[in-house]
Amino acid sequence: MTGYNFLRSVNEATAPAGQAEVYIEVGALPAQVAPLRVVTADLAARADFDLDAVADLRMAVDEACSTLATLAVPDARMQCLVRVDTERITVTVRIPSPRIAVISQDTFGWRVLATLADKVEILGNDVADPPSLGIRLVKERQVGVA
Amino acid sequence: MTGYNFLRSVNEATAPAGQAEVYIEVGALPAQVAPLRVVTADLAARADFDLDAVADLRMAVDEACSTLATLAVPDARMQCLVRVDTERITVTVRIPSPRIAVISQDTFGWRVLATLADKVEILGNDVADPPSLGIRLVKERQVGVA
Amino acid sequence: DSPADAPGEQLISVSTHSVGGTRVVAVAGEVDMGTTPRLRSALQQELRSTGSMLVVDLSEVHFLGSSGLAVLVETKDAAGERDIPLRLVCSSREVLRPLEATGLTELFEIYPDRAAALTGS
Amino acid sequence: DSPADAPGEQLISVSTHSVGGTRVVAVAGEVDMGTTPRLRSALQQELRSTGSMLVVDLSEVHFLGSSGLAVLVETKDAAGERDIPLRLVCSSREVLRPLEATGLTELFEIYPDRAAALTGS
Ligand SMILES: Nc1ncnc2c1ncn2[C@@H]1O[C@H](COP(=O)(O)OP(=O)(O)O)[C@@H](O)[C@H]1O
Ligand SMILES: Nc1ncnc2c1ncn2[C@@H]1O[C@H](COP(=O)(O)OP(=O)(O)O)[C@@H](O)[C@H]1O
Repeated sequence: MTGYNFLRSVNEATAPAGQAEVYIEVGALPAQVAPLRVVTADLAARADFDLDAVADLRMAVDEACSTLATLAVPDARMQCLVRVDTERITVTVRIPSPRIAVISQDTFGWRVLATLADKVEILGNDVADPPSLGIRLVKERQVGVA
Repeated sequence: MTGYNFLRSVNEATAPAGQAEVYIEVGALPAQVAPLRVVTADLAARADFDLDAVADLRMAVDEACSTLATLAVPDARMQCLVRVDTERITVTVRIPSPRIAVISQDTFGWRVLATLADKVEILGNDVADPPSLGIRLVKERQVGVA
Repeated sequence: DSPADAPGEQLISVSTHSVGGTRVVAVAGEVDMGTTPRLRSALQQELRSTGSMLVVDLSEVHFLGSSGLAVLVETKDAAGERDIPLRLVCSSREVLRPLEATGLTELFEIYPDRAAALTGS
Repeated sequence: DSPADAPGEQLISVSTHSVGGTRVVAVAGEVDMGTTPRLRSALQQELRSTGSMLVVDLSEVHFLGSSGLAVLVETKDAAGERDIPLRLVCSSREVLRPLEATGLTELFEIYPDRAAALTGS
């Protein structure tokens, strides 16, 4: 049904209690990444993250996806793993990528991403085989925030 | 009043004309299948299906997912492919399944599914290896319906 | 709002109270196969404990799947056996469309808001 | 509604009209990297053709990403150079939160509805 999954093996051991994982894959085009932010925001709302945190996460995921989409080779697919834990949501987005692709971090968009997520990490394209480039972001549950 | 109604892709050159595919995978549990209906309904709305068609598709997908979730072995993942064409949306949902699993078609839920989708098909577990059981449903764009 | 017990879960809330002699069950969230058991047990409990009219307010329901429709039909049947009038409150497409698409609209007394359901007007 | 040319696309609609001497640009839908170019060109065109106040009504925007925020900042700068007052209309969390989270709220004159933006009250 799908190409290789370079995020994790599909039939990994069950998610422990208090944890859910959703994997989603779309065309790596700015016009096709919307379902990734929709799913992530929906999962955050279900996990009862507060409304501002849901909005921030939606924007951060859009930023990560849009950034990678502009670096993708034609016909590439974008792979996204959303992991919901009790205390945080972790989103990992990847594209297959030529080794030379570089994510610009001195942009307005990257500053927005770094502001809205509690943690952002670039997953380099010099380790994976086939080469892939990714962004992992973490949004913590805002405990005690109205 | 000047209206620019912009409904076209930025990168349509790289997208297969009039077609998009989204793949999504969740835990095969009744409590975890919601993202599948959310994504499908969102895609239908973006593809400008009318509001009743979107609601029908959301319900049909939920029915297919819920039916399969109750037949899944523990720890199974549910795989879903949503294909958006100009004239229809096709949703294929599968679970890994023991060969003995049978989908009951004499239930209220199956009648609902058959009513809401324009076409429903069972994908048998006697052909795939490893064995899997699935449901494919099609919703046609309701042309000319208000 | 209370936090979800487990992440990735569907959310539903069912609250009940009395208005005059009428029991009102207000449902909010998504009624699918994962959440239907909670709605079923709440409605069964109401039917056991009341002798008067039952109003099920679905105004805040954002999704209604076939399992939820089936519970409404069961509730209608059980209420009918005990001569308890049952009224539904719903105005959103998310609820009206499932009832309509499955031909169940005729089976129920449907009101657009709770005040109308309570007075039967 | 007109059908989408290609499925799976983000939707945006931009319409413009005059109210008195003021140009109003009303945006509806989702402003992300896929749809931002259309918003940018519409706003650039408005700035070229008007000398009076510009109101950008974002009441019907359901998503505003960083590329959309950047266009609003560009528009503010370009309007400033030409001494054209720029006012935004927004009231939803989907628009206010991105402006707030990125510290841009201070940069703009923001009004809760179009009437308030037109009268500046
Ligand atoms: N801006 C970037 N664009 C593309 N790849 C990058 C970028 N920054 C780092 N990487 C890659 O990401 C991986 C992690 O890089 P590293 O420098 O260890 O990050 P950190 O300093 O955050 O630990 C490496 O494979 C590196 O090549
Ligand atoms: N109710 C069911 N439950 C599980 N598998 C089914 C069911 N009905 C059909 N199948 C399987 O689906 C596949 C297609 O079956 P088939 O009888 O050819 O369907 P159709 O009659 O729609 O062509 C076969 O592998 C069959 O074993």
